[in-house]
Amino acid sequence: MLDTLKLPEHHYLNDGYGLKSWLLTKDHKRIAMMYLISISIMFALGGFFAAGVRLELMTPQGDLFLADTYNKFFTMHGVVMVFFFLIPSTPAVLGNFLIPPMIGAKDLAFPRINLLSLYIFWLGAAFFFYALFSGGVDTGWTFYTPFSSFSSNTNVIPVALGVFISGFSSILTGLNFIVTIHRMRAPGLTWFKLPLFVWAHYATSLIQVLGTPVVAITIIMVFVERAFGFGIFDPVRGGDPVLFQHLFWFYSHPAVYIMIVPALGVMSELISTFTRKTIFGYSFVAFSSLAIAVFGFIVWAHHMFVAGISPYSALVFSFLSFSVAIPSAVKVFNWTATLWKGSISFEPPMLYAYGFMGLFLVGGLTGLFLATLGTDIHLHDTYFVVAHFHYIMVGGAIMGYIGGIHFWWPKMTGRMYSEFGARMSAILVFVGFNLTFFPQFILGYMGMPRRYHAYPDEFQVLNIMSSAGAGVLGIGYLLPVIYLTYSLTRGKAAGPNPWGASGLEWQTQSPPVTANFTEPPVVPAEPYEYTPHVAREANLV
Amino acid sequence: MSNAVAHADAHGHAVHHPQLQHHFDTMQQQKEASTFGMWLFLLTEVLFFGGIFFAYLLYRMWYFDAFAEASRDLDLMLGGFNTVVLIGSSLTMAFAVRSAQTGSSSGTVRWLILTMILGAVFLGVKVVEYSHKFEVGHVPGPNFHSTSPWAAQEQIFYSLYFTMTGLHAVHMIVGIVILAIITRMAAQGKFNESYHTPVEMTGLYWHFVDLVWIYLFPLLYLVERHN
Amino acid sequence: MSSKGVPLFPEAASTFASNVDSLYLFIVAVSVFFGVAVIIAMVAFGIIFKQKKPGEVGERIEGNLALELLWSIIPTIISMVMFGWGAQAFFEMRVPPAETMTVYAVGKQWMWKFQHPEGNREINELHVPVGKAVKVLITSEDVLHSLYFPSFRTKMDAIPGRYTQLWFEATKTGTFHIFCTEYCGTNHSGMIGSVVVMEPMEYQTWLAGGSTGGTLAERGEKLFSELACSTCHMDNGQGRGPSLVNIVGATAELADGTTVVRDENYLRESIINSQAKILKGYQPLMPAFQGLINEENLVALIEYVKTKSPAAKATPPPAAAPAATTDGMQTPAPTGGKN
Amino acid sequence: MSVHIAPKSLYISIFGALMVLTAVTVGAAFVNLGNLNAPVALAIATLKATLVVLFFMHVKYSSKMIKLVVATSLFFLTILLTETLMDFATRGWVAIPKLMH
Repeated sequence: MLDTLKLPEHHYLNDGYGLKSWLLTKDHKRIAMMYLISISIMFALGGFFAAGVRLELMTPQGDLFLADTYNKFFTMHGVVMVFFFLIPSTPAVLGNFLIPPMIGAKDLAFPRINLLSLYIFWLGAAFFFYALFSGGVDTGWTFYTPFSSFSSNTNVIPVALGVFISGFSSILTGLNFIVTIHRMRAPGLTWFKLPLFVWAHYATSLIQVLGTPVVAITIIMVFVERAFGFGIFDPVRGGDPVLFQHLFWFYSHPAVYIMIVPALGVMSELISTFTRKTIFGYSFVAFSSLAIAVFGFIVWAHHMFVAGISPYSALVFSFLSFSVAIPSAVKVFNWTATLWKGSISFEPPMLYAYGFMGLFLVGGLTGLFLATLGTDIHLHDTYFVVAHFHYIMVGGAIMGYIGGIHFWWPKMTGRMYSEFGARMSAILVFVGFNLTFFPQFILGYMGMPRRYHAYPDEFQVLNIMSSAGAGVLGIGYLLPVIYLTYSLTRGKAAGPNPWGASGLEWQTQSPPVTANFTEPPVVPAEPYEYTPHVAREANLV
Repeated sequence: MSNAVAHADAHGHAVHHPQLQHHFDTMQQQKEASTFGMWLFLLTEVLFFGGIFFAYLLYRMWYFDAFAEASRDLDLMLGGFNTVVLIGSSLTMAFAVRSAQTGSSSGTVRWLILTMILGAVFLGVKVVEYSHKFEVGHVPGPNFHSTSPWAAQEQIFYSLYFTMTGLHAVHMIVGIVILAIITRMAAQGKFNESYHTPVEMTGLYWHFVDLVWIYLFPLLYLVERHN
Repeated sequence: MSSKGVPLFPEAASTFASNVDSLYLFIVAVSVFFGVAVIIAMVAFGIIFKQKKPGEVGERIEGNLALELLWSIIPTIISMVMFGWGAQAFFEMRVPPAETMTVYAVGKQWMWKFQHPEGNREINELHVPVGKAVKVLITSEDVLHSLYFPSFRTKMDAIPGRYTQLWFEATKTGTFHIFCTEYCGTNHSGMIGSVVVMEPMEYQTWLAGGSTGGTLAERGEKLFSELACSTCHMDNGQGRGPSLVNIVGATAELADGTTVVRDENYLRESIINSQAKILKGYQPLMPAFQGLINEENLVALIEYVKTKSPAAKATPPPAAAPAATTDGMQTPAPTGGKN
Repeated sequence: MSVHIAPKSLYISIFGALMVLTAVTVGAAFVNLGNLNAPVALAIATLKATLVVLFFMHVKYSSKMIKLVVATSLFFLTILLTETLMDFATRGWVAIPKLMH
């Protein structure tokens, strides 16, 4: 039956050819596709650095790279993955592509600013590449002073500027989303009919808009110290390096939620679609995104419990940190409850969703150890922390992002990919991920500090497990590149709604026309309405 | 007021208003989106300056004597003059927006040019102040020179002074460039009663820059002048 | 080496290790319970409610307020238990007992330098007696470092320009790791060492064998005259600077009318940056020693000044009351010397 | 959102008020207010800022949405300032004389 489907005659991909039609486009979908390519390159680059780190750590002596090289590897792994991959990932690609059709709009509120954000992102990346090819940087992605200001002799300035510039890209994306969600919704599409994906992106955008400027000014202050010899955090002149950490984490803790909250939004869509059932506790899931965004701003100093802050403020920050745990737990419980009495099928995106839930669960629960003061003192800056945030940022954010790519790929390209390949990839990623990062929890409690080039022999066994897992994980990430690229030309036509999903974006053809809809979408009475009719159409047509 | 609304609506519902972008339904929606977006941008600016303001307030509490000493070395006359100039430019900007609202292109252009001139005067005075600091060695770093017992902490003050006023000046320069573009558009008659959003948006930005200075002036120039 | 312990845990060699381990296991238990429960539910629902025939849809269940409240409130309560227990363990680690021996640690790219009051100096190795509370005052000569004793379950950042502090009481003899856990540049991972916990008798022998240049305070006393501190800071109070007798731990009034507790960080600042806090009734005459004295000599001076305040040693640790305590640093009560 | 055209006289009087407040803040700096110095300067600056925001920037006549944006920025700025200050105020590392009184 599917063979009879053909790609539509006119769609956004064939609406003009040539470089100019892409580089000067105002179409959010084309911009999203350009983001997709850009951040995929950055992901591969970050993965390359990670591979270097894992190779080095297979032996305890630190005999593969020089210490300086290793330090650059983990620094650039962090910088690329955090600022040039994870932060733009789901919002700039999936959010950009999907928010307008999901709310029945023709485009984002500011299409030119959307394109500008992409160019700014490229400019920031160009600074990074300049730094990379002229020797790299070794400060760690956190740029802690006074090391970054006065001690490191690597290219801190271009990297800092790259991060600063790409931050504006993030701000503009967030700003665009907020205005779009407020002002561009189709008539009748009230807030509580919005897909949870949109809610999650709304919360994310708030963080981008509110948090990013603070890291921008912080980077500026490091910049003037390093470039002009000013002294703002310089202890020699009475400055306080801990102040830098406060300002840095005011953004960088919420930044974790910039990465994970959109993935949470993706999950709600996947779980609803593949259970053919509305999300259990819609409003709780919606508000938990906002709660995470707001609470995310009041907990940052749990990154600083051993940094010499007042123990009394440590107490307050520890207490507040648990406040983020609650909305996260609420989400997981609601998703699990959604499965109850569903009509569950395990298409590839749902496999990713299951994997996500397992990994996010571990990531979230291990956060408790770090919010708790008594255990954090021991675990701080050990591999336990490394494992924890990789469970959230890789197991959570990237799993969600790739799951979302698999879910909306038919919408974005009009074609289906190899389901077998996708299943293999989902399983490899899940297994490889756990093999890589679970041993690191144990390493961390054993006391292995992070950012170590060489380490005592007793940590070797667990490190080898971790490196082996990283190999599996790498293959898991490589597979989609192959079958997704293959599907671009050879994949079967997907039809408008291959999964039987409920969102407005599935009411239009795949891939959509430039204006998204050929006729105005029908806004349902309730969010996530599944009727046997829609489902049948999806599976049989 | 109601008159203006009716007017805007009349144009807004016209199918092909020349300034209506394809993805908006009405001029009203387009304008609301722009205003909202601009305010969100200003919100990011508040937090941007907020970070460095905190650094300033903290060090001022810690090293009050050094800050008071260094602050007395700033030229109150020039700072005060600049404050008057900048608030004045906000007034002319407000008049420019008002002219645009009433559909007076020539008035808009006139007020915008005046705003730019005042902005340039401000920057000129800033150049004078900066160059003086270079002469007397009040630029933090290896060449910093001060005989005060608090020389080290004075460097923090001057670091913040240069960073804050420097960022403010960058905002001014950007503002003047935008003003120039808007002035050109106004001169070409692109704005009228129903469409003058760019002028309003520029106005919001310019007032914000003024607003930052309203804090910078007392914090930097007026730490303690009574002895 | 401590590697011979249970593979999942580092050796537990301090008084708070068992509390931290119990807390850790408590959170592990809670996590396993919730994690396994959710995973079982996910898998079970996935099997039970697997789609039977194409086109089937799930039952529309919008939610359940009671359930939502239940699974919001229960995690809140459990997390508050974690918070409370964690806070208790934390304050135990941050507030040293009244009687401690003090060791000074200076981090430097890329080594740890330790100094004992008796004058012994070590690099990347620290000898301490078992069963005795040891307070480590930490600073750095260059960038941030962090002093980490995994077997004692405690760590604290070394911050240039100020002192931070940790304490521990070793419970078994042996050699355990010292790590630097704050990234500090090229040889960050080479900035490791070992803490050697000895029987008190052995420790005394070790102390006697290694001391060369007199005690720390004696070195400080020498510096005190070499740097001409003694010309102004006369014990009888007749000098141009204030007398330094019985000042440590006491409150003093400054020229601007505010008061300050004169602890190690105060002494440090008053030497390095002498103009920062001028005592009431004195002129800002003292030169700043920023860049003229290194961290090791600085602690010697401070140790010497502290010997002039014998009463301060017996000051009690701050109660849990939030006084102006420094990183849990022992800030003696303003009255000083009680109990 | 309605277009509100304020009379020129309003703008001029706001400008006048801003000038007066500038003079007041300069004057206040020459008076020894002790520890009230900074709060007074900040209070006057905030008053001036409020005038600019309400009238020059038309927030008084703007939609609730815009007012909400302004409030949001202030709310998160407050979080940034107070929570960071919480650490420094309770550290007692360097006493904070201007805060203690």
